Amino acid sequence: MTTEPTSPGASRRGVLQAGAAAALASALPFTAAAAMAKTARFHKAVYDARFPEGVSFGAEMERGGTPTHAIKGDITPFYNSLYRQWKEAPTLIAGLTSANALFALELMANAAGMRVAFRAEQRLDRFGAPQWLLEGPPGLIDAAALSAADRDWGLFAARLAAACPARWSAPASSTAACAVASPAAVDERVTAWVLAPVVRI
Amino acid sequence: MIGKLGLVGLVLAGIATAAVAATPIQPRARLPGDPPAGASGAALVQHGDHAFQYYCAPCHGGFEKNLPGTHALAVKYKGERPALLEERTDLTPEFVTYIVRHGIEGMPQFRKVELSDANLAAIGAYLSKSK
Amino acid sequence: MAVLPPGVSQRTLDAALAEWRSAIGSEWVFTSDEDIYGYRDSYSILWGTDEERIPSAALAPASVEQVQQAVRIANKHKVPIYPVSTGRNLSYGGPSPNVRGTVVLDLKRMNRILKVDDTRNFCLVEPGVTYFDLYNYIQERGLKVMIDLPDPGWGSPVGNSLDHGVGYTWGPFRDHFVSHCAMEVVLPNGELLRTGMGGMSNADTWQDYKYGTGPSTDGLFGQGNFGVVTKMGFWMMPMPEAYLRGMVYAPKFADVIALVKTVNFLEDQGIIGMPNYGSPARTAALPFNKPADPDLLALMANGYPSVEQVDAYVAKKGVPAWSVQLQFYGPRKTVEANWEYAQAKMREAIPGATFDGVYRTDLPVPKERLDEVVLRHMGIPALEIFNIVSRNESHGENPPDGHNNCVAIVPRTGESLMTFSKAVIEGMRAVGDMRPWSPFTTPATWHPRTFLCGPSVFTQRNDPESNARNKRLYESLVDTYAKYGWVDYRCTHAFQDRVVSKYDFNNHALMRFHELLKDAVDPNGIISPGRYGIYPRSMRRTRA
Amino acid sequence: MTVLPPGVSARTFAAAVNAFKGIVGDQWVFTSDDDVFTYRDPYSILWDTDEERVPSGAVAPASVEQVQQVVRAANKYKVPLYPISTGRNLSYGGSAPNQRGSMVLDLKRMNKIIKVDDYRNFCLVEPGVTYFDLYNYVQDNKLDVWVDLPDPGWGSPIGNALDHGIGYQFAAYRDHFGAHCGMEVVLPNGELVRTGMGALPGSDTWQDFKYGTGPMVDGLFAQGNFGIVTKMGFHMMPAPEAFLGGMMYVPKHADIVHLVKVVNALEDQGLIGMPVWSSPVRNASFRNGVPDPDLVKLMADGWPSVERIEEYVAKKGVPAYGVRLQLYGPRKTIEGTWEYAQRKLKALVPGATFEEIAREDMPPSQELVDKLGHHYFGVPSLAIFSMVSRNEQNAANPPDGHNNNAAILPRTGEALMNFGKCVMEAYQSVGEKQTVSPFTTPITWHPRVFFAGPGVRISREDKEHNKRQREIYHALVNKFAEYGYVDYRTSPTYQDLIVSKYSFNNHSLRRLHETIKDAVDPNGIISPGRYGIYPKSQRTNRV
Repeated sequence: MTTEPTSPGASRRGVLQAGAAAALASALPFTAAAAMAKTARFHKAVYDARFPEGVSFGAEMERGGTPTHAIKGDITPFYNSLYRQWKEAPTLIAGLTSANALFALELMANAAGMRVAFRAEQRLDRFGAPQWLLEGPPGLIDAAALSAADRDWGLFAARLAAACPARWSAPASSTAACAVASPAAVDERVTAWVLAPVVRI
Repeated sequence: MIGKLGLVGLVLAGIATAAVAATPIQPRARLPGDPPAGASGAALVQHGDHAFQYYCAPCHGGFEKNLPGTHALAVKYKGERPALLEERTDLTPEFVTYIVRHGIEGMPQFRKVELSDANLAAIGAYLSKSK
Repeated sequence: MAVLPPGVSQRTLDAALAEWRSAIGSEWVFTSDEDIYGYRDSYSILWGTDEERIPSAALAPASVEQVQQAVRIANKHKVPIYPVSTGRNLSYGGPSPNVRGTVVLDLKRMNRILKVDDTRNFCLVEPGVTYFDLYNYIQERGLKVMIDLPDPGWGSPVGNSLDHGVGYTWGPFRDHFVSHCAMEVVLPNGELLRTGMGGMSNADTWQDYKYGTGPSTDGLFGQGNFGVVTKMGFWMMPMPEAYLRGMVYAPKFADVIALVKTVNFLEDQGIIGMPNYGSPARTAALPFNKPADPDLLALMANGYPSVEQVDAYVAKKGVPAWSVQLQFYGPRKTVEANWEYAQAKMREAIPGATFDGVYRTDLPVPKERLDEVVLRHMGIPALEIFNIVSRNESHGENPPDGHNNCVAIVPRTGESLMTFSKAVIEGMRAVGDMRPWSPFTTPATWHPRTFLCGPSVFTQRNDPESNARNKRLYESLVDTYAKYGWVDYRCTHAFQDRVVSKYDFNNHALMRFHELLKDAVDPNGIISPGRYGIYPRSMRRTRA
Repeated sequence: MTVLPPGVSARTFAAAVNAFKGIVGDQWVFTSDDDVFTYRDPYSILWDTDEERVPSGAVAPASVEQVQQVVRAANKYKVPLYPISTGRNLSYGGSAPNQRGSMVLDLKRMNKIIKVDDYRNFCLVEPGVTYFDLYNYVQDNKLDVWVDLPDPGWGSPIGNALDHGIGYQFAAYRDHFGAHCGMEVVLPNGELVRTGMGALPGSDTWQDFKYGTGPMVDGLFAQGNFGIVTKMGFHMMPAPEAFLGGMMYVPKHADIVHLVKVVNALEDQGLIGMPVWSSPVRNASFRNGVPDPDLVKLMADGWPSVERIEEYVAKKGVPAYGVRLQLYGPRKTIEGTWEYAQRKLKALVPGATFEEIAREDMPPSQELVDKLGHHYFGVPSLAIFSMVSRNEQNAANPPDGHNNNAAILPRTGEALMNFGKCVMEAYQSVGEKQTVSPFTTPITWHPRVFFAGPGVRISREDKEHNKRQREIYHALVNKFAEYGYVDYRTSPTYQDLIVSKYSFNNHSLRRLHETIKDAVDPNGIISPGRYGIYPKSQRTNRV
């Protein structure tokens, strides 16, 4: 199959090693995303206002001129706001929500011709420390992994999202992990993501 | 604007809601077994009474108004004979058997599996006993 | 990972694919790894194993005629196909087929809402229509009907009903197969069938009368593999004037007998919508995301506790043993009177019953009050349930990707609730699962005349060992249930053979009858082989 | 009159009879003329003709095992069996088979009430149990449930449900097949099947959950010929606290559209039992069946316009339509609902009028059931026969029976306003000069549709009369079909014709039934011809 490692254990180790590397590199600035933010044309962005990361993610999106939609857990109102649009055509959207909210939205988006182009999901590492698990196009993930983990993750995730290509053409080929400074609600697996229209090649 | 029917309805409503002494529903008779083998005389008549109440009274009884068998016979005989079979003095077991097994007008015939020969004989005995 | 249908060569599959491409367009025939990935069951407990039910390809026809052609091609090449409506049947297989290699027939593109009538209160829809679609259609037109829908609402009324799926409002509507009225079906030979009044082309009663004249075959197509349903009608509830809900609490463990009897009485007279059972004592015993109450561990330490022991525990916790939320739909005065009557009945039946949590609103729920209600109880589609899907355990490092429900059909009595936990504990301990469990079982009442009880097991895509362990647990639960006369009403592919094997009256006479019908109606076995244990002759193995 | 099954020699038949006697005992196999007579359909429109569906005999097993053995013997000798429960399905064939010469399999002796549960509100019965028996059982055991029953109540819950029969209370109960839960069936090969949870040994939910896990085959056994049902469960309603009967009248013909809409909304919310429709203006238009001269005039020049009908209604000075709402439930609830119903109708029809005609705590009094009808209260009765047996109206010439002809109509006022036209055209097509009124009132046994249509009367003596009535019946069925209407149930005489109307995609539904028939009953021994389904060897002369 494609994106899913056939040997989960081995791949997981790889991911953890990347995470360690990322933590070491946390002092490096991440400027590329900020530069590219203006080029992104999100139709809308959604954030979960229960998470501090969500609030700063939303604020950053608004600064970039993207209309935002705040939710509290339930993704339904956001989906409802896209229902008509998705009957016509897929859209480029971004969000910072729980993983479960994304799971639900992703399946709806798949049916409407979109795929997850970028995903940063909060999890615990095997020592119980929170980390971000990144997945996306190589350029973006490499840049992110080399950048700081020890900062405002909502803001950082918004910039990463903005740097994500606006069209999806292939499954995520790069993964990495970064340590998280201040875990929010790990139970809900806070996740930043981009859903992009599919371009068939 | 309320029709004639409506006015009748109103009057009846008055009665119903005034809760005049309400009569409980008449209980239905219970399924009888066959009469004991060799039953005759009073015992057979008594069993026939039970069998009649179960098999026949729902149409030919007098426990409610307008039961169809009783009503049909009232219309048919116009008072020449009693409408209630249980008040008749001219019935023979043979006649009862014939009607039950052949049916008449809206009344269907009855099968041995549902009304046994033995119960039918008992009903015949009950209806033909001297009143 | 090349997967083939059983007994089908790559060459035959390719020949069939070529014909399908010309029949429905090559862009609607999916074979790439990336596309097939979308047809994998994200909740599969077999994820990544050789047993995972991965399709070899998927087809997405746009019309009934294309479905007929696709079916005829499948017959010609003897390549099995597995129809899905929206493929959202998560925990029950999702978009994946029963048998690995089966080609998925994805009906998502057939998504027309053909009619919603609020004089006769029904709808007629195609399989690709979602509850969201139906809801939006009704809102746009201001129609005065309420949908009964499952949670989440992204699924298809057709697909949900055909898996004996359920909703949350009033009894006659929340059993979605019962509330259906007639269907259009492409038979395994490609013939088009309309059931009930649909058999009469000019009848305007297709969605009003189920039976037509003669026998009714609809039942074969729910949880069956006798055809591809392409249209289906459903009865709907006229929008009631008002809604009222209230909570009832019963203090003692054994009060559940009288509680259930009273709720049954209200339900079967059509007085209430779906009752929601709860147990404050269980919440105290197994608090969310916290360790189990030590008193509970002590209570359960020496075998299943007696009623007296449980009541002593409940008394110590100082909370009611049971609760039930009653919901009323109807005219304003009617719902008030019904709630008053329900309380009177409860007081009569349960000394010490208490009541609170009364909430009233007119219907449809005004926009500004939507936060105050549970959307699914109001027929409003939501994805909200994904908020809580995996929050009922502390997941730590490796949170689950999904779950498989193991929900058994249990008699609608208090007695069965008082003993159900015993079976679960037996099932768990049999496979060495020592997690704490409470004696307080609260049922789902989706199907109005029966209780559905049982835990879910979690699935984890990157942890085959956890999946294998949970699979053993699930199987152990199914086996234990069967000893008590209980069995799952619905389950994912991985467990269907085992579950249906429990229906073994007269040497599996019912299954043998299904097989007789299967051989007659689908001699090549091309529709959904293996669905709910029904295989074509060529694949019929020794029965479990 | 000795009749043999088609294609069966006297010798084979005699061998089969012997085999049956060996299974059930000599006294429970009936082949004498006298005994066979009792199995004839007393309401047969084919009475005493060569086409009458006279059986060759009857066999009455006492147990499931005997049924299985009889079926196996029937397979051996290829003697077709026609199972009946109590054989009281009058107007729909009674105890006679679909096909002349079939042997009746009389299940009347299997009459156990296996369970009535008023905690979970269901019953489980055998085919020979009658509604009287079930009612008595409930009374004797002081159970807190009502029986939903048809009128008359002498029939079998099983037989009634298997013919898509009906009752009179809440929708969820009065569709008797809809209210069934679980069955036991002897298949045509003699195998015993239990459906739903009955297939799970040790299960106590056979009468609670219909489906089991996997497909549901129950639908095949109603109005079908795929097996012999030997046990069946039914959901029952807990006894309600009180009853309220309320009449609602609308003044004009076209008001029926609104009245139907309001009643549908009440019905589909489960607020009422079966609504009872009436038309005061129609009642005022006939005296002893003879139409009023004004009505004859109205109908003289073809179907009248709505305006002309309204003029006629206004002249008669009575409401065009009425409906009786029957509310069951807690005292205050039914009051609230009655008030709501009036409010809803007033909003659409300002001239509507209302009367409460009864309000009583349950169980009902004798006075109440006498006034409104036993069947609305789950009390079995045969009183309905006073309408079809000899009475004041037919005193001179009482009928020997009747054949109902009830078509399925959409549940709209528009359908009712047009239905008379359909009947009138049917009568005209066979030169029948009856005056039809434009005021059709439906029966709503099956809760989501209307049934309407005139029946025909039967005579045992007058074959010409029967022939003529049959022509009329056929004309009605054919005309119904042009309008998209068809009978929900009918006597074997008309089943082929009626089933032929379900012709979508070259009768694909019937072809599916036939595919199943051939698989399940290859020898065609169960009820050949029932609702148009014949074994392969007999599919020659389809309508």
